[in-house]
Amino acid sequence: MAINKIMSLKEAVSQYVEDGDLVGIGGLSFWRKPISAIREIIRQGKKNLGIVTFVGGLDVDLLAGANCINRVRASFVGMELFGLAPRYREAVESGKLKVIEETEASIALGLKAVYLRLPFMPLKGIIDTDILKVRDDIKEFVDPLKNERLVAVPPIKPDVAIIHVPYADEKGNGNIAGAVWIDDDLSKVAKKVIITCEKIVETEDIIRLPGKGQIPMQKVDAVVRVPFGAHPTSCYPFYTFDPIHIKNYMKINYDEYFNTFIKPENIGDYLEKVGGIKSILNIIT
Amino acid sequence: MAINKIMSLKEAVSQYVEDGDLVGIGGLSFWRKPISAIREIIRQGKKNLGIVTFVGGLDVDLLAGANCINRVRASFVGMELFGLAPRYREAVESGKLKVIEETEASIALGLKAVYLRLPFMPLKGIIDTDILKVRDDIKEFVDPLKNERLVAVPPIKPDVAIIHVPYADEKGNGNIAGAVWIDDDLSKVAKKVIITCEKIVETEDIIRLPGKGQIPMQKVDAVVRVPFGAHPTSCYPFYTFDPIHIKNYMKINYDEYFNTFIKPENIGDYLEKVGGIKSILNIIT
Amino acid sequence: MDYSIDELITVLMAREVTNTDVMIVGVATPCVWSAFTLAKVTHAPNAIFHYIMGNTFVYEARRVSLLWLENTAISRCHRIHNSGECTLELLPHDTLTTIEFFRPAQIDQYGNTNNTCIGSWDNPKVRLPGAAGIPDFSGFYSRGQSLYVTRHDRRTFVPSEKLFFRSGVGYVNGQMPVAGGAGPKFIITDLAYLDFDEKTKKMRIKTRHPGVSIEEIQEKTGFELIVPNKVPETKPPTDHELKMLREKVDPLAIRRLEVLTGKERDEHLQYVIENEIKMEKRVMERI
Amino acid sequence: MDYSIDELITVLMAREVTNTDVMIVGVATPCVWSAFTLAKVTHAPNAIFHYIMGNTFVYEARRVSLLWLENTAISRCHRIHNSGECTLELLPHDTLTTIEFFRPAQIDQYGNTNNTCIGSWDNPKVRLPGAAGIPDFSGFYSRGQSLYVTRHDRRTFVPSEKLFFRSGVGYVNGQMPVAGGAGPKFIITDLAYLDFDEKTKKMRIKTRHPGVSIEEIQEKTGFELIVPNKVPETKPPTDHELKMLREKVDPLAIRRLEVLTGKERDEHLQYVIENEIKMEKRVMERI
Repeated sequence: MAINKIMSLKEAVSQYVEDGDLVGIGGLSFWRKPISAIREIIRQGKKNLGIVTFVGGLDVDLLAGANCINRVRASFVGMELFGLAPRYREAVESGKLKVIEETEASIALGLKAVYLRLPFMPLKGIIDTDILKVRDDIKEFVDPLKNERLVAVPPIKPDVAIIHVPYADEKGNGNIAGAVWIDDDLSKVAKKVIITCEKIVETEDIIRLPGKGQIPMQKVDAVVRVPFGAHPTSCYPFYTFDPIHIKNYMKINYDEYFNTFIKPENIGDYLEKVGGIKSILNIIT
Repeated sequence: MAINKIMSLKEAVSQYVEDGDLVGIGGLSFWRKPISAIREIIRQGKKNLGIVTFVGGLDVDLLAGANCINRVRASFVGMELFGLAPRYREAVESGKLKVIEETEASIALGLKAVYLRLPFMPLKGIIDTDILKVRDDIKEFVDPLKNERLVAVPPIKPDVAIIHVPYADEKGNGNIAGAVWIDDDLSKVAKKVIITCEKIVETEDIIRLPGKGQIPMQKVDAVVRVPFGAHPTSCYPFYTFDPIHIKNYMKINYDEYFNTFIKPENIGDYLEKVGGIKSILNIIT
Repeated sequence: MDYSIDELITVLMAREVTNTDVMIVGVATPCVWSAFTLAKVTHAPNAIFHYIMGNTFVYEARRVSLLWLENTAISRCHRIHNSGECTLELLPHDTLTTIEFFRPAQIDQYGNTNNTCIGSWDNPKVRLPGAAGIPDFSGFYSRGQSLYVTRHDRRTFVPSEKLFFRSGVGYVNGQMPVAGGAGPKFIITDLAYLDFDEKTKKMRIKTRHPGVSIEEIQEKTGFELIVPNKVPETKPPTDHELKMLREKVDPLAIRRLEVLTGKERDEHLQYVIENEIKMEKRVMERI
Repeated sequence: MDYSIDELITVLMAREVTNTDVMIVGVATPCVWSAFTLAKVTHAPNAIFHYIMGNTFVYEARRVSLLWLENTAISRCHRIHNSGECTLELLPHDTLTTIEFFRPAQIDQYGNTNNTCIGSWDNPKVRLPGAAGIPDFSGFYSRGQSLYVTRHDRRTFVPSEKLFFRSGVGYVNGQMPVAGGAGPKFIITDLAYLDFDEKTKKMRIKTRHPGVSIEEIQEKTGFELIVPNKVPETKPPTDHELKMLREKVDPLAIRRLEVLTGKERDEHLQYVIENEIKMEKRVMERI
């Protein structure tokens, strides 16, 4: 009778991510990205996925390297001070990966449009940019009340959202201790939602956590516990991103990276490859 | 050097509320309404004010009775299970008070439009209602992307917002322990903001309170401490509305109410009139 | 067991709730709150409360209250939002919230409603509270609008031309709502359970309450109702439903404030207030 | 005292901050974070940090960090929002946040910028990270856009026709931004402080950094700059500014990652990482 959405990562990804889906990914560049779920998507060989994420980083780069994606909606994709995203660059520059140019507001408004079933949301910011030249689904128009110049951006509705959170309960309430970014909106508008989490707690605990359940249970289909599941990205308040691993990622050959770090299904095996407890000591807060 | 926005209610209202202003009022019907500030507005004899509030109740009724207002934007004005708002009804039915018909979404979107400097926000909900017949500033239009029927609602920009909160610091950060309703949006878009509060705390404490400072300091002009400043409406978590006072309010002659309960400037004198400590014992949680 | 009309209405509303619902508890509608709480403690234990008083999601059920509902709505919530999120995101969304009951002051045969004024809008005889969020959400619900009326009469059930102001949209001219929802689904009243004909979108009697005749329902309705060949009797409240409602969910019968009038109502309000300000009753019982 | 170029740029940015500012700290821009923190601990003690890493408002200043900035941004914040609120409400608003520094990959004489691609958009030589929020906010700021460039050269300062993609709007065709803001105000580079001519809206040299000639600035700019009759020398960092920056604000010189390249940069990154993963340094010092 009680609601229990806990399952394995393998189950969650095979059941809720389909080839061709538009996948909403939480987090920001290399902060609280659901990397263990991304590795599982790569292992399962998903194809032709689209990505929507506020700011892409290691998530998009890994998927680009594995040829799992053919389109990306993000306001920014990069590895911050570590450099440009190497596999993303390569995929875009070679024409394999289509960029749907977005800005922070066009993504945020695109998600907001879904709630009120609006065919568009109005925006001033991107008027006069070249984004309008490469997005034929965005149109400039004259507003009906004051005749001002405006741009209409379309709704964005992910098929599935994948969010990593520090805490979740078995019903699917997810608590984010730090920055939420657009993860609540992604979860609320996506058709299906997978959350991976560091810790499973009781609903009683969610009530007491600051921010409570920003990810609402009624939208969540799968809860998967993966400790250090965001590694090598961060998961506040437990650990920051792994700078040594990321530095290495920037240089290593992708096949070698795949064989060493993506192939291992078990999170413990993966963490051993990463450097084991000593690497973890480097990043815990 | 330190920021200190604390002042008296008299100062705050005389300095920041001008005749003719559109005044945003926080709270809901008779929950966390800034009634002590409303009494001060009445005592100072402000005229031709407009009100914007999500759901009006005792606030709007008191101001209607005192002839301080000539227009109201609210999705609903009433005294809940205690009945229709008597002075509001009288003022509207006699033609003294203009109702600008709103719904929850038209108010919420009207406030949201201000941030992105949009001349309108699109909405589907109110299509085919008679609201469009009595709002010539709302127009139906055809959306530029999908040719769907939509309605354009205009921005709402209050001149001043008045919000009662349980906790504030002297810098102007306001914490709301219970429901926020649209009080954060009102504060964020209004040109000036007055907060009245139960308790002044340090910024250190705001950091620790659930919800932290929903009302952001940089928008706040005046912080006024008025214990039981929302009476006879509620202020969670300290007290609920005063049902005996409200029942009495529904029957009493307005002049008598004015002389007994609005005239006293001092909050202690007012609370004595209300029934003193025994009335307070009735409502504290 | 015998039952009163507020009990019947409340039980019928409760039966509409499913185990996966998110139930929108508005303000000053104790019948609805009672119904949702009853559903939660009987057949829908996994349903979630969405309190407008609080803008919160709450999983556990508590006793219905007039004075202390903020405590119920806030102190144990597992999510808190603001009205912007509530109104522009959660309520019109099809999964985040799912069932809400609206009570119209007037309703026509197509389920269009008025909560704005009696008499003309610019010179009203009675100014009513206003549309609230009804037009914002009612057209969106994919399972349809749920309506209730505590006094079924010709002042409330009016032909379209006597609807003073269309503040809530039903099947305008027999059409589906523009917002994409399923339109008005049913109306629970003190006389009957009414629904809408699939083709004409006009109001129809589905079941009549025990002891009420089809003639009485029609007579108290200001337009012609569709009457199917078979109009069964409404299944009355069970003993278990009544017992839970009376003993656990709403022992002070606060819901009755939605059906009583005049002096009787005033006295009951006084009774509720007096009982609820008693010191020892301020912690809302978990049920 | 002697100073390096990262120190000069950081100090000049810090001087733009006023005591009532809300300073937007982006991600991976340690020069900006250092500048804001320096302002806060020198002339602008009441300024508020708005961290994008956290979507928070923070009142107190902490040491700049590469690895532990989430702690700084979140653990002591007095307000937390989400990116929807941040992007659609706080950032474009004129009072809620007030100063942000953008770093373009390309910029033309009208302050239009490109962070999207080098080469044609559909067949890029280099795919850059993208527009981020620059077009969403830059046109709104009533005090104007603040820009900085750590390497002033002809690859970055290009004539309009060589701007590969206009991802950020300056004075398009010499016009004010449609969104109502004041447009690009100044650009701080390693060579000069540049602003824009009030009439033509074209870029102008305001001050040249100590030891830099007008000729050098013009030579390293891919379009003709307006050169006023008098171009004073930039006021160099004071000893107090340098001391605070080096000892309190950014002792590991993380800001330098924005100016270094190649092997030097790689080594400095390694130095920062090694220092920051040391156990005893993980609590960010309050300054």
